[in-house]
Amino acid sequence: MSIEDILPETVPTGYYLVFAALLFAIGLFGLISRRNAIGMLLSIEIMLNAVNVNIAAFSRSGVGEGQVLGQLLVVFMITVAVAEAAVGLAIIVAMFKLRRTVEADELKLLRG
Amino acid sequence: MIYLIPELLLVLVGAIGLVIACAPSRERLRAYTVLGGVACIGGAVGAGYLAHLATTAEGAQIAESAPVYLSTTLALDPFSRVFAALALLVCGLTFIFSKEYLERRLDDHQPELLAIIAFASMGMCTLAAARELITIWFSVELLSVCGYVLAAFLKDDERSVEAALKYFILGATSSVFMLFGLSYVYGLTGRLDLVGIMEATAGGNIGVLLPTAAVLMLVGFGFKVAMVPFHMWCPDVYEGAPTPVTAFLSVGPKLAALAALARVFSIAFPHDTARVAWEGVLFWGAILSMTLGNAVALKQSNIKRMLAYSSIAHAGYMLVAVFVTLQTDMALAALSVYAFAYLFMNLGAFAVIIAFSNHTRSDSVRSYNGLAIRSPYLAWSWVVFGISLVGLPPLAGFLGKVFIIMAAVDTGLTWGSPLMWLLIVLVLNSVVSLYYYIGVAGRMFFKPPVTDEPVPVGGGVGTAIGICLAGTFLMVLAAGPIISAIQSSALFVLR
Amino acid sequence: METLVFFCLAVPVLILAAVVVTTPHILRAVVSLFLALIGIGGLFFLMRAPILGVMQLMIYAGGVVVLFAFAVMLVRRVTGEFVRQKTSLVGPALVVALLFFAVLMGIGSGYLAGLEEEGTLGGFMHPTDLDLAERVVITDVPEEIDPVDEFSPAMLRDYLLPFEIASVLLLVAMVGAVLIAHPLKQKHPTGALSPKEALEQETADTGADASDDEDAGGAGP
Amino acid sequence: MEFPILSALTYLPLVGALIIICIPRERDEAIKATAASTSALCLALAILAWLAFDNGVGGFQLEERAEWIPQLGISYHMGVDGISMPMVFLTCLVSLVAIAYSWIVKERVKEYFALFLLLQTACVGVFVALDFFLFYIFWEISLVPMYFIIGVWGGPKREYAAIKFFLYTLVGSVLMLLGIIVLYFASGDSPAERTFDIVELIARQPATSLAPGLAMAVFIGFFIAFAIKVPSFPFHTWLPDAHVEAPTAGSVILAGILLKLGSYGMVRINMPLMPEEWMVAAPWIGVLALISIIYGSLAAMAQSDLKKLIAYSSIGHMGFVTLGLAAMNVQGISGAVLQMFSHGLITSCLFLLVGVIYERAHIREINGFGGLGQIMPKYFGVFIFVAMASLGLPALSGFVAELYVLLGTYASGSALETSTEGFAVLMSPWFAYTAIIGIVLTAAYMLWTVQRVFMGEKNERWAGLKDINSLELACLAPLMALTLFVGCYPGPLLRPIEAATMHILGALFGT
Repeated sequence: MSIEDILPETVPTGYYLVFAALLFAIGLFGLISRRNAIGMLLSIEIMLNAVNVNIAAFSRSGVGEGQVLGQLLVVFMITVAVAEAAVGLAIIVAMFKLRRTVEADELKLLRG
Repeated sequence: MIYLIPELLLVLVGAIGLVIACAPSRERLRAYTVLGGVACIGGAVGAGYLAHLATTAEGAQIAESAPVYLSTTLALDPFSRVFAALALLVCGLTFIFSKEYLERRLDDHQPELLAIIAFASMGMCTLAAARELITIWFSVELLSVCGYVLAAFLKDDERSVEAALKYFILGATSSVFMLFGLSYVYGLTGRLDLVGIMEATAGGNIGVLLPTAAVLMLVGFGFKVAMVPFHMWCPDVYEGAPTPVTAFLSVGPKLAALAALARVFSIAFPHDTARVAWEGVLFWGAILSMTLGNAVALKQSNIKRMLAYSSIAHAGYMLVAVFVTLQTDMALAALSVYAFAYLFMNLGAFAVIIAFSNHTRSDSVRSYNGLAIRSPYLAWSWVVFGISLVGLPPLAGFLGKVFIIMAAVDTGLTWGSPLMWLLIVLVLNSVVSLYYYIGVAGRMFFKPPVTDEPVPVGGGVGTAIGICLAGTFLMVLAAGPIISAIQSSALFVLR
Repeated sequence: METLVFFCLAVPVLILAAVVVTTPHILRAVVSLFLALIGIGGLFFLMRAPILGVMQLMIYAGGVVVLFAFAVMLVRRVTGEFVRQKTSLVGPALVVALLFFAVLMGIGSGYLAGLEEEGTLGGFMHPTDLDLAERVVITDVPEEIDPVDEFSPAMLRDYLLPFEIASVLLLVAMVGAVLIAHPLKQKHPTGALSPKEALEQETADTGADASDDEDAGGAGP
Repeated sequence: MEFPILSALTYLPLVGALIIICIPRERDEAIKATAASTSALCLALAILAWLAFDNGVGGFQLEERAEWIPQLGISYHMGVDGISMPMVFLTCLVSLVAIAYSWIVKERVKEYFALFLLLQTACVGVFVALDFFLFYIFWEISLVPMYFIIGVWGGPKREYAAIKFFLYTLVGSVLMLLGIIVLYFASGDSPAERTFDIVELIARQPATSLAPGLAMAVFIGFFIAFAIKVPSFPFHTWLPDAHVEAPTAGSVILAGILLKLGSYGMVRINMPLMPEEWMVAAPWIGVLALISIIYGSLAAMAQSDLKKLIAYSSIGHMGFVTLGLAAMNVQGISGAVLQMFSHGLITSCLFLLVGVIYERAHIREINGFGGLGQIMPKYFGVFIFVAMASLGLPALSGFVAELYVLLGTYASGSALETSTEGFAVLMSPWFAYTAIIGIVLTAAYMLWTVQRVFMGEKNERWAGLKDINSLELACLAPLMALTLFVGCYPGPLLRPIEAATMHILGALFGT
């Protein structure tokens, strides 16, 4: 009995969904545990990718319009992720210049 | 196509700003500020006319028969045009009251700031009009990215950059959650347009995954609206960002997100389980926002922070209107009326702060002591806006609050229903809010001033205060025509 | 066979992702992210979505990661040291992440089970043009989308508006990023305080605030 | 089209305030003259309005009606009946007196007079508004100027007193707002049928269609709003603070007019709109009124500050108003309205008198004085007169009013009324007997006060005090004259009041 007999021929959508959920959870873990703004941003990127995989997996099982929509959504998402990352990194760099740190713990000028 | 004029106007204004930014000069900046502001306010009147036009039969025809590249993504209905008018007003007023601030407190890149505000206002228009999830999410993202950039605009002020960083991290997080929810909504229904989602879930048993996804999407909106518990960014960002930006952020994105919230959830998730889930979140969100916002605002010593918390409370009031969207026709009218009232009174209050800090460079509540002697215009304006924000007659805030209460009562209020408690929380919170708004007014009038030096009010910001004062008064005194316009447009929402 | 490939891609991606969120070396995290993104691109190809795969590799792996690398380099140049990152709240973070996953799986499992049994694919159970009774059964191996016939019209006709919004968004992001990260011009108009001075003045002001706030009794009278 | 005399009466002070805003800050005299002449003109208009008013007719007269927000059934509707007409007159009179007395104000004159005129607009507006929306607007506007008057020109604890006054009354008003909106929705099935018009609402009796619990809740909301303003025990705690801290003219307006807004609200809104709930609650309202009477008198007795004493005496006197209203018969309600009028006159006098002495001595401690009767004989005479009016000496207005209230209460507690007019027995005769204790207590503390301040050892410290001057006397004279007139010959005042009362009760009980 080879390994190919145990595994399904094509990948069930559920596998992708579980994978995406795991990826999202890993990103969530990083987002909470990281103190460094760049680290947080990296975690957010991972979560975004989890969402992308999710949508692509759903889109794979659709027909016609639904399938196109999903892929369209992923393409748009990638675009936006770039824009967001660029602005975010710019802010982080500006922060570095002023404070020489990006540790979230040290952001405490603004307290009520 | 004519219904798209507000968006096009805003993009045009923004683009001109970027062009001017290539060769900035004091004169150009001044001209741009004034002309841009006037154009936007004029555009707001035009958008109001479009809203009116769209309620007529042939106007509806035009909206319905929009070309496919508009009709799949935007609902150019009267409701959305009312919010387009709002967006233009916010943008125009922000232009006008930024004039002195830009000249005095920003070293360069002034036109860019205004241009980005115009682009963000465009995002407000599309967000309020969007009828499918891609556009909604894009508009949210446009607003967010503009917000991050705007918050960081004083880039050598640590507080500004810190505010932007906090805003960015929390904003990106919330948008990821929203997207995660969105991905499941897409997966479960195969659709991205709101009506399609509703139709796909109309079959009854929709399980628990869809409500969960809806609630996850709500996180993203809740963040934009600054609904408790997604409000953490709000006070910090409001305090750190340049004050005109704070004013813009406290009104623009919030109102557009509320409009989208009402549209998305009432159209896409009107069915049992999903509806119970999002209504439940909104119910507690509204109660917590009102209560926490007002309670924490009581003990702020920075006036921008105080207004930040008060804006959280106001979001709570408006969430009450959103909460009853599915139960009464009046809800959207109430939301629109309150949105207008909130725009005038909150921007007015911020304009007072801007005028004051332009001169004194201080935002601490204490520095407002004795302002009535130093500048009666500012002090009395604050009294008017404060009273309106509390919701006392005969000012705009009162009308807004009455509408929200009326919408809630219209659902067939019964003794002991959740809605009744919501209303009681709402009115008691109004009383609490009196304490800090009027408390500041009390400082202005009852305390001796630090110095007797008068506070000059610049032309731009003075005009903006005047416009806001006029709006705050006229909304009640000339309520008949205004309400008839808003109400009829709110009744007509393109699905 | 396909499933095997899936695992060969998915498992390393997850491991790399775990490295991204745990390693103290920020550059290592960026490199791991780069590799993970490539892996996810591979998954897109596996899903027969080559458009996405290409996009992922070009924009995401190519663009975003380069941005990150730039940022890290800039930061290194500024701080003059190798950037390490602190972690805290590891326990709570782990609990939250696991809880999130467990709840999602708990909620989703029923859905997934139904999906495997019937061979129907959840989301597309109720296409609007079909009756509920005639649920369509779709294979797991759909046709590839033709970029010219299907994808482009969708993007440039039906969804033209989001496309335009995206262009505005990118414009704002570009302008904004340049503005924020651009070095400061040290120029102050006559009569105005520099922001730094203003900050100091305001800090002094709030300091004074705290000292004699008792007679004022907070924000109210 | 007839001359809109009520609108003119309402907005004339506002116009005056706007004119004052335009006058330069330094020109004190011009500002004062403008304010005084505006207010005098208002009084003249009020007298004209009363002349145009038919005293024998019960319903609303001089009505003005215009569309305002037709989509919500909101109209601009004004009118007066026999209850509001005396109140409008009282408002104009007391405002004029307050403004005339304020001639001595030197600090921030411009804002002071503008605020007083705004306050006058708000108070007149409340009395003439016949649309809930309009009513509520004027009701709330009245808070704002008072807040600033207390806060800017008040005593040492003025900020605390001002915000307390504002918060207390606002709690009531927001509850009232909820009630108004519930009644609005109960007034019709479709948006087109619904209305905010008070007259229309009274005719429709929307409360009857509400669920019993909700109707009672609405009633309680309204009642609390009005009881805070009256103020009735246990909602009275803002009043002593506000009075003590307010400047003299502010106290005069507060006691003379603002308190009447509360009792006016009860008789105009609570009773006719929700008569069934009122009848259920009447005994309890009566009990609260009695507690107010006794408690107010006892607390007044315990005060050492003259102004605080008068503030507490107001609580007691206003208790009679609530008691009369609770009786829900012609004598009771007429007596209550009469008491409102008379209390407005008498308390204004008392606060003016306190102001006069405080202006000279800069203290208000009762025990700090003594033997003033010899130093200030004219002042002594005036004070005696007013104190007698306050304790209910026959031939002065307070006596007539309290007598009517007691008769009404007694009638409402015995079977006398039941047979003739079909009213239910609401209270027991014991309510009337208990209220008499209050009168006795009032007499006790008033006389005691007079004794401590004016009799006894001459305190040399005050030997140099000047007697009351002609401006102050001129302020007091009309109020005192009216007190005497109403006390001797209440007919002209009672006639419209009784007509209006009969009209209200007749509409409710179909007689």
